[in-house]
Amino acid sequence: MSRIGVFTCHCGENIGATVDCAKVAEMCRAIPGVVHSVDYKYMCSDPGQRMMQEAIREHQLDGVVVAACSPRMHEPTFRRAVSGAGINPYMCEMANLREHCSWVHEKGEATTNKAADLIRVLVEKVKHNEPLHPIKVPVTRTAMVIGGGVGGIQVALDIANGGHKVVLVEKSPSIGGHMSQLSETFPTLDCSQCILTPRMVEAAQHPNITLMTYSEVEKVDGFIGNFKVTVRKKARKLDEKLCTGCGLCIQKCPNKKISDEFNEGLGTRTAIYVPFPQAVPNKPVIDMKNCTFYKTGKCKVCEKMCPTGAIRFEQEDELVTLDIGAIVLATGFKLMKTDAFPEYGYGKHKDIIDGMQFERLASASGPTSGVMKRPSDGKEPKTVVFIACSGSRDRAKGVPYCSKICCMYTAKHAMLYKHKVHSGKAYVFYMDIRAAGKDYDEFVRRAIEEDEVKYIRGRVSRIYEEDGKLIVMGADTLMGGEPVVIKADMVVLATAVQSNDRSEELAQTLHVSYDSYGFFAEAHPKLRPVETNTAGIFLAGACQAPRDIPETVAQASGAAAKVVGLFSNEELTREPIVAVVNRQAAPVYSTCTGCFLCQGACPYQAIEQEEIKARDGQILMTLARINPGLCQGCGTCVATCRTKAIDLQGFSNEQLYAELMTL
Amino acid sequence: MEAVIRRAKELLEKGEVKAVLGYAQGTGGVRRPHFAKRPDQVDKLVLDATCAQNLAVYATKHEVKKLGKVAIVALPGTQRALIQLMAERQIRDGEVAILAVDGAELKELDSAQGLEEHLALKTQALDAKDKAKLAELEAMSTEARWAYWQEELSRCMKCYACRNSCPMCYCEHCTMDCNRPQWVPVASHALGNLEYHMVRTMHLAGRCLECGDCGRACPVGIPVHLLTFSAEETIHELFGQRAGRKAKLDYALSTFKTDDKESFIR
Amino acid sequence: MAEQFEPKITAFVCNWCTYAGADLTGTSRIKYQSNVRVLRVPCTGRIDYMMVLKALHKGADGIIVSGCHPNDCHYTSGNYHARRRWMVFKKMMEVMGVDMRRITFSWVSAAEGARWAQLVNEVTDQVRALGPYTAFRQVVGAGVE
Amino acid sequence: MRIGYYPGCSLLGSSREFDESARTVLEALDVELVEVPDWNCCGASSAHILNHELSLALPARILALAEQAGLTEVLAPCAACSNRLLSAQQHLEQHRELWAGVQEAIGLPYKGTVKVVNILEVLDRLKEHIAVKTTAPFTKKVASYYGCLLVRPPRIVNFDRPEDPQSMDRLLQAVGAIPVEWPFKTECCGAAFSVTRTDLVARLSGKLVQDAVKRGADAIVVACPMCHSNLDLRRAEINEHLQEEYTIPAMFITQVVGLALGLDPKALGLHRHMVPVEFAETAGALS
Repeated sequence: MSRIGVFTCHCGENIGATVDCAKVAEMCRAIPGVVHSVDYKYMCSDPGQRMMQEAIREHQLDGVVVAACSPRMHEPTFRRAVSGAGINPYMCEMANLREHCSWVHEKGEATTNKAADLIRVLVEKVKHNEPLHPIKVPVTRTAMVIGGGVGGIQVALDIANGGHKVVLVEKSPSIGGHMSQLSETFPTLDCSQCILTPRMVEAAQHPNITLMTYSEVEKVDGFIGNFKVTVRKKARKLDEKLCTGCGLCIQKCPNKKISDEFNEGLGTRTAIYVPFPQAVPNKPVIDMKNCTFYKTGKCKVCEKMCPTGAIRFEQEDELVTLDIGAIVLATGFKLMKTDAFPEYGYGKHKDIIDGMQFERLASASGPTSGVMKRPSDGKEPKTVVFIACSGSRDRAKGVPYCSKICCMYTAKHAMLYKHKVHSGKAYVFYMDIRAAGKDYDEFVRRAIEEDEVKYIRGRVSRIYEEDGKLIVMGADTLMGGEPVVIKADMVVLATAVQSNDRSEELAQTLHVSYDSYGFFAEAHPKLRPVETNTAGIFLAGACQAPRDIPETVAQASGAAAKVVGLFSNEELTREPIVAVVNRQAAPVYSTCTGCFLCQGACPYQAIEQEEIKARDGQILMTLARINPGLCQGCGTCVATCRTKAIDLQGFSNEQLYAELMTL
Repeated sequence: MEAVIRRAKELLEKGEVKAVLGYAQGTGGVRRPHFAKRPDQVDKLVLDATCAQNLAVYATKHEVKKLGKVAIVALPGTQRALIQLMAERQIRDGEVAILAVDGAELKELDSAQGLEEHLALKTQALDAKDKAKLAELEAMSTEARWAYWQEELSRCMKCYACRNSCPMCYCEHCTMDCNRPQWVPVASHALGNLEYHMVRTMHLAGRCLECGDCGRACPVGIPVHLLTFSAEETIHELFGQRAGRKAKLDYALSTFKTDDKESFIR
Repeated sequence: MAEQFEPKITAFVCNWCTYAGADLTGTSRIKYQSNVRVLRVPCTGRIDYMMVLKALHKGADGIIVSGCHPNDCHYTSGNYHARRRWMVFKKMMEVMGVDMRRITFSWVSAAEGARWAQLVNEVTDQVRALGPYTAFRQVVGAGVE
Repeated sequence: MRIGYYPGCSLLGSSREFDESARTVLEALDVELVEVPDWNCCGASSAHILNHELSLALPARILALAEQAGLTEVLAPCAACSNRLLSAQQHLEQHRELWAGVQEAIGLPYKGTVKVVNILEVLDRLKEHIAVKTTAPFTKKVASYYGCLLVRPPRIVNFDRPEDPQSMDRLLQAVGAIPVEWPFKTECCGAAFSVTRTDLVARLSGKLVQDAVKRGADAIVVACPMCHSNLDLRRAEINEHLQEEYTIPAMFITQVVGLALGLDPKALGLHRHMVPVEFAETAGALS
């Protein structure tokens, strides 16, 4: 028989003025199983809690109902208090006499009766409570960062400096990401590579960071603190240990006309190459698709040239499985291509380029060494038109969202152009100027006022080629929609920021949710912006939504702080409010039928298969098992299970049934 | 028919299956299930329009599983039951040989994928009489419907024939037998009967194969199949899903669409 | 004695939205009728239809089932699963002839304190007008004998 | 192939040569055209501005008649007609509640089962057939001009790329022509202002003619009677506006295909043009 204590709180006047607390305490004494029932002015006060603890000891209570305010307010307080008196904290329940009774009803008998009813229900619940213990999950204190751009590098450095191991996985041959391609950065116009390269080197040399470049995540199993991640190390066709990065192979490679990804197709590279001179690691890869040896079976010039004999034509991809405690996604973005715009000629005009291509044209390390030359004929463009919102905020043909970075980089581009071609004319077509950020609007004003960039508020309806010029037909909506025709030498489209290629596939591999544009979804848009819905997986940068560098870096540090916080203990402690599939003695084993209809109902992929084996190893049955590391305790599976094989601790079938039967 | 017998004999003779489950002549013109374990027992098999029982109900039984691989003469309802049982992991691919009979056509299948492709070509429609009865119920007032079912269910004695005849009621530990807590009263009184049939309906919603065996099994003639039919039709109407069609689990109640209609929610 | 009939209303609410919303009703001191008894569960996804049946069994004249609005579920999709289940459950109950005017499904967020009060009042008034659910009580009575 | 045929008013009047050439070419390609019996005006240009119900009822009657005649597809060569038929059909598809009213207005049952196709779609289907039957490749440089109604609004017509369509270019290539790269494929010709504001037409169509010539085209090829009117009938105004004698002919796609198939220029209505269609091969026949 249970020995339950009921403690009714007056909450000063808050409950006491409306509910006859003394009478409630009296009524509760009549409930079977209640051996002690008192009322008190302030239950949550120190004397109140002490009184409760004394009563627990004195009356040898095994369950407690505190009738006071909302459990959302003081449940942790009272659970701590009862635990101080030696009973399991989960043997304490709260009846909400304040928010759900005294504050919302008039004083009177009905209200007092309702208060007693509310307590009665919870007394019955407590009778069926079970002592629960926090779930401990061991944590592997190694993080994996996916994506080696500025966001990924920042996350990796922050975690590594926090004293934990980090594996930084990057799909391309070098870390650095988009930022390494940029010429200069807004709003300071400092050189992008100058500020990034030291970080890249720091990441490479950090004793806690392992770089895995030219690698991709293939498979993720497990759960928070205990992921098993399989990474595919693509074959560089090179023994990295032997390679000194001397670059002889690159100089001598006969195949020099390959479109260069790093220069956005504006330059060429060789078949064995490093993406850019400051690449980290500075070790080349062989591009099998374009290598003469793989096409014809002959060549091997690089092998002959290599002074250390590092070339390995027969090298295969390698699969590496790692134990990882937390994962940070920092996979970045891509730009919409210029061929997505029918009105701008579906990408057929060479001199219509996108923002990233302009960065390469403007960059001192770019294909033109930073000299303004248009792609078609290498001539200096005298008139350049910049079109913001190309594809962004365009419900009909593009994406509905704002790409966020274009207003700023378009101002920067126009400015850089004016700095390089003093006599040139720069026009910007825009919808709105969104320059919210420290020193951002000032920067745009500088472009307009000091560098005399002509801003035209309106859209461009068509661009066509005539006599070597690009005829840009637009409208100036601040001049009453007056048509504007500009004969330009080059047009730069600030194309929409999109989620990276294969991001949906990656999201599915990691079981994180993503929006309809393939951006990864945060757990809560405001309060949990760097977490995903899958515990132990975090987000940084533009893989979540369009972001600029400062925001990416800030979010990266935020994600790193989350990881370091997670790694601060060897074990992870979780509320034991989780679902459990029953297990029974053989030959029944469980009332679970193994139908797995519950699996689809779980928002967290927490339902796993467990094979019940006989002594000889023969599989007797496959049953559902809930991974307590992943389960968040919603109970959707419980309501789905026909045989009631699943139950939710803390809100079990017996508890709820008992509550219902009291009504 | 002859093809089925020939093949059944062959399967047994070659030892490819341990038994063939089909129909045989029962008493009073009724067809009963028949396990032919030896080639000479095959001759007893009958296959005609009066064969109705869903034989898939036996496929999940321990006694049958213990035999090893069996062949099942599968009419359309049985085929749907078998694929659903496979989707719900109660039967493995290759565990039964399916002699799929559709009218005069015989096709031999042994995998869920095969069944899915086979069933994709078939249409499925409720019996006209059942359809009419459902429409009639729909047209009634709430009170009249309540009265109708109360009257019908008053004859129920919870013999569980409807449950036991249903291939999808394979759970060894049925909710009805669950007593911690005892959600549904054990006794066959008005409340016990009502709740039993409500629970049965909910458990089969999205899983009912519309074979109608439950209704046929009822010894007191309660049209219990109408309840699960109606639930199944509702699911098809609302979500476009149907039980007994897909090799991979496609359970309407453990999936959702963000734009599921919710006009009924205040 | 023409005493006014006071209906018994049972509410099943999720912890994160409707329960919190009802807390806000209290914090805002918005008054509503005291007929309702609230049962707290973590999520609408946890609400087994058996619980609704048991509430009827115990003589509820009206039932409220409420949780987070679509997209707001603390557990991301428990409410979507619940919504589907309700659709099928509602139809089953209708086919059985249960008076579905007595069961109200609703979304009340943690910010909708006033809405909770309004919902409870509306349901209470509506059920009071319908009178006691004698049809179901008779069935229960028949069970007891 | 058997297909319904809805000529519409233009093909009986200002653009008889479109009708003639379409019938001739399709006959040569073994297509049986079944004219929609008792057809009426599609409502183009004005109905949809003046009266919404009328703009639905007129096309609905044509489609209903086609349904009655057992047709599943109707070819409407005029771009305005096909556009109106498609618009009304789609609007009715989205607004089932309007059906009763429309059916009452036209006195016929409407089922919405007929598919409306334009001339390019039909010819495109026959492309291989055309290539095989081509005896006199039309080896000219051509500017393919689609105008507005064939490709816009994309959500209704759902045909080709709205800004830079390709279907006519492909067809022209199939009969030996060389499409020039030009930006004005869907630029406005002045359309229905053909009658009321010839000054506007001169300016708008003038730009097209001028640019086509500049890019080396020998002919402008169209698939819409209004485009043709503006580019051909209004050439005098255009030339006056531009102060230049432009002699580049405007031809219907069906005429070009017809010539390539070696059909009689007269049967293709080539003699009806204001701007004479004069190339070496046809000069004799037309003079």
